[in-house]
Amino acid sequence: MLIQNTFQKICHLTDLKHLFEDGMSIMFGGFGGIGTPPGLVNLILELAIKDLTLIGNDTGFPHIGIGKLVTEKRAKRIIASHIGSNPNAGRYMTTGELEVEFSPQGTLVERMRAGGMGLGGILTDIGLDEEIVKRDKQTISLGEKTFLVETALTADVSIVYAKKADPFGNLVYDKSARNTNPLAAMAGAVTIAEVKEILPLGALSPEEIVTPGVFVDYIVESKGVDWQWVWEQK
Amino acid sequence: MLIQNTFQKICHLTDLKHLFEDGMSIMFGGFGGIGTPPGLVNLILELAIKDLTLIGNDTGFPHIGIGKLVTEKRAKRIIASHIGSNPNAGRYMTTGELEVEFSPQGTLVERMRAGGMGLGGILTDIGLDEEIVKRDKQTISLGEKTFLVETALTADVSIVYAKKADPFGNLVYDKSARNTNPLAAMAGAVTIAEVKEILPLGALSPEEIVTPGVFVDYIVESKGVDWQWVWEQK
Amino acid sequence: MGLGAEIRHKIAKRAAMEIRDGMLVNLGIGIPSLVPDHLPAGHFIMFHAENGIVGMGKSPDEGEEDAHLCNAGGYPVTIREGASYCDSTTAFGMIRKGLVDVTILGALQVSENGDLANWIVPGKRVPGMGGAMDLAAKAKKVIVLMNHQDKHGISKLVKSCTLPLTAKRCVHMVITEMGVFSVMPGGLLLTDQFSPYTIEEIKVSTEAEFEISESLTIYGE
Amino acid sequence: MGLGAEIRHKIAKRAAMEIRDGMLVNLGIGIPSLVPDHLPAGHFIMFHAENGIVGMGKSPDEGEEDAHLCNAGGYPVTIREGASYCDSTTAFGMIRKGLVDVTILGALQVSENGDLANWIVPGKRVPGMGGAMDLAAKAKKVIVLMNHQDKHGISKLVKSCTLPLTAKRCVHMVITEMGVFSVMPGGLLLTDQFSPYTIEEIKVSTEAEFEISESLTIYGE
Repeated sequence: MLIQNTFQKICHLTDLKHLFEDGMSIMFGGFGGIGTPPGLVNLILELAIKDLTLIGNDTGFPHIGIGKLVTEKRAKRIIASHIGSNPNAGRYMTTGELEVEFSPQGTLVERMRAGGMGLGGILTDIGLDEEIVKRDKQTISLGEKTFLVETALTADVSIVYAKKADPFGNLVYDKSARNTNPLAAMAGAVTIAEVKEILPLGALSPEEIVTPGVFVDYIVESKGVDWQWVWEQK
Repeated sequence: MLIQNTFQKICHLTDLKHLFEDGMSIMFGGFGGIGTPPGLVNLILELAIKDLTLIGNDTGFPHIGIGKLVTEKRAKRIIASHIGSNPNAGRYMTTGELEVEFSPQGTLVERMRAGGMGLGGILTDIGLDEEIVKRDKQTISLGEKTFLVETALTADVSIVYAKKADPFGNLVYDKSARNTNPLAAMAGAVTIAEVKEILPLGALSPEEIVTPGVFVDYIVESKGVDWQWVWEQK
Repeated sequence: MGLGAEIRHKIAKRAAMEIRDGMLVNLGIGIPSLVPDHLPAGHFIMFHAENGIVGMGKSPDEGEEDAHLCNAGGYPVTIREGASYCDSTTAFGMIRKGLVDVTILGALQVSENGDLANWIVPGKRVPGMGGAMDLAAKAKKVIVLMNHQDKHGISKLVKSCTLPLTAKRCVHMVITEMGVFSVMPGGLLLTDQFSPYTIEEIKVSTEAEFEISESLTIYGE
Repeated sequence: MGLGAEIRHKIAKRAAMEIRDGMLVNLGIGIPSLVPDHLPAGHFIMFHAENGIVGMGKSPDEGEEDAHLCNAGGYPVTIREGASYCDSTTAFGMIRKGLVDVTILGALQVSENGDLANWIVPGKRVPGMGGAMDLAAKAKKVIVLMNHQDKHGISKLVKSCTLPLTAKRCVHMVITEMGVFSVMPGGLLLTDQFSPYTIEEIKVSTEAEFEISESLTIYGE
């Protein structure tokens, strides 16, 4: 099927190298590795960049998803809700090699969305009594209630995985691999989508599109995962 | 087609009367009347309730959408971004019969969403310099930037319009009639969906559902609009 | 707006020159809605509507209107290939994040430093700001199309706005029946002059100070 | 958790009695994941996953797993009729708005007044709270399934939690291998006693104070 590259967004992994550098922030879609773009994670590994700030739901597993970058010590800082499935993250945190900012999961995803929506942040009462969440955050009173001020998260580059894209970058996800991808897709200054299939303009129903192409800058076709899932490992 | 009322959500308009009373707040979906549920607006008109607080994008046209309730002086207060298409709203505001709180449109819809998401509010810099927006709102500084604290909006009842529903209340909208409906659907303490078509459980693709049925309490079948659109009026 | 069809289209045509393929563009009502008539056939410009559409196409033929496919003004539209629907939060997320490349809208007043007043005449007309504040504050380029003067002959290009502002220092370009003004760091710059108006006539009709571009373009009738 | 399969299922079965048709239910990992085995066939309970599923069904048959259809623990699931996918903000919106009727989860400690500690052992294990704080604080009913004591024989039902809290005063019911405790305004109430444990044994094994229900249900082996 001939795909017209009308918006000049469709490219190869090798065309993307200039977007990455030491010390940058990268937001990633995915949940326990599911829905994290495998080809883009491998590209970052190959580029040998370091001191990254990684922002996303969790640190995957040691050799699954964003966990690969964590295991290889590419991150100096992580903002996530959970690192339990990747023991390397906990180990590097203990040795001081990795700084971890924990955000309750519902708060984290709203912070990612707020970044994508051009908001300054959101107000929530989750974690108001818990020191590890509250830390030095501002609080605000509205009537009888008190809320934590949770700031928006953005990143230099967002990497996401989707099932289908068209040349404008409209994205459709795959079942629960949607998870945090639509949020990461909006919150990057630059957003790269790795997709299973690229279809011609007009092939996606305008009703089924989850992420409008407006938010997507680059589209690459995926070769699929090169890891075994935990439940496949016998 | 036989539809099982598995979740006891499918009902007739007459079953809903007990949900409405004087002085309550009602959030409505729709944009210029498009996507506002016509049967539910008529039900409220027939119930002769008054002193309502109406929350939604705009006041429709005098005889279109929520405009019917405004024209009939059922509202004592409106929170909206625009009342220009319904001269009655402006007239009653001038005479003091109607209190109007203006919110910039992007802020208004985020406030509606925040209510549906259980958040306290959002931070935005839109309207920070404009007195009619800023009023007595709190501001907050994050680093170099200042933001307005915009509070979440909720309502006693939300009324929305959708194209398709299943018995769980999963909703799919129709083109640009989606507009503010998914937000209103989430923000009501009770949410009523008026829908063009009710389909059996399993008939909607789990990928295409925009509003999960979790947010919907009652489903009624629509008889369609009983007004002429402005562009149809010759 | 009191301008003839020909002049309205002249203004719209000039505005169309500011748009390129791949851009996300939001058009207000009035003259801005004429801009698509002046774009090249086969363009790939994506038009955005605040109610939740990216990729609006031309107006539908009579009898082909769909009440559930309308622009933010409530009038029927169509969509083009690559279009999508979203709820209004996402439509405004695009705006607030600065992804709208160009917004073209009307105005009551524009000041020398680009302040915009386009939504309220206190005591007279208080329709509400709708999406105007979001668009004016956040679009990458804000182009105002308006009559040079109001119906009383008073300049709408002013030293300082007397009406409540929509947003401060947001306007990049103003196009009237007399010409095109760019808002520069130092003030207004006349870049295009529309015949039959002379520089002298434009000066007399304009309260705001403006410089004249060294590469001024002069359009014939 | 150090409990045999039979006891784990006994606890899960008792928890299943708290769920009714039409409820939205979120299950944690461990014993909670056994709860669906004890629900009536043909039920209409909708299971929720934080990653973005409403309406999870049974585990897939071996070989039928789909890596893109997994629960929040990363393990393959299926969906039932009426299911839908959403992004994680919507999944957590359901939680924060209080639409999750029942959440069933594990714990490290529960206090007399319903404080929950289930996510961190300072200096030892700091996995992050994931969605536990949201769920514990906002679900309409929080049911904890846990061993009565830790591996050192120390009661996990405590007067006051010594570990960092997940959320304050959030737990409604605790089910252990010894019985069922409801968190009442005045403190804990033992409502169900599981044989072979005697009231005396339960008292000795429990740091927290508790009352005994006048309508105590006693389950045989």
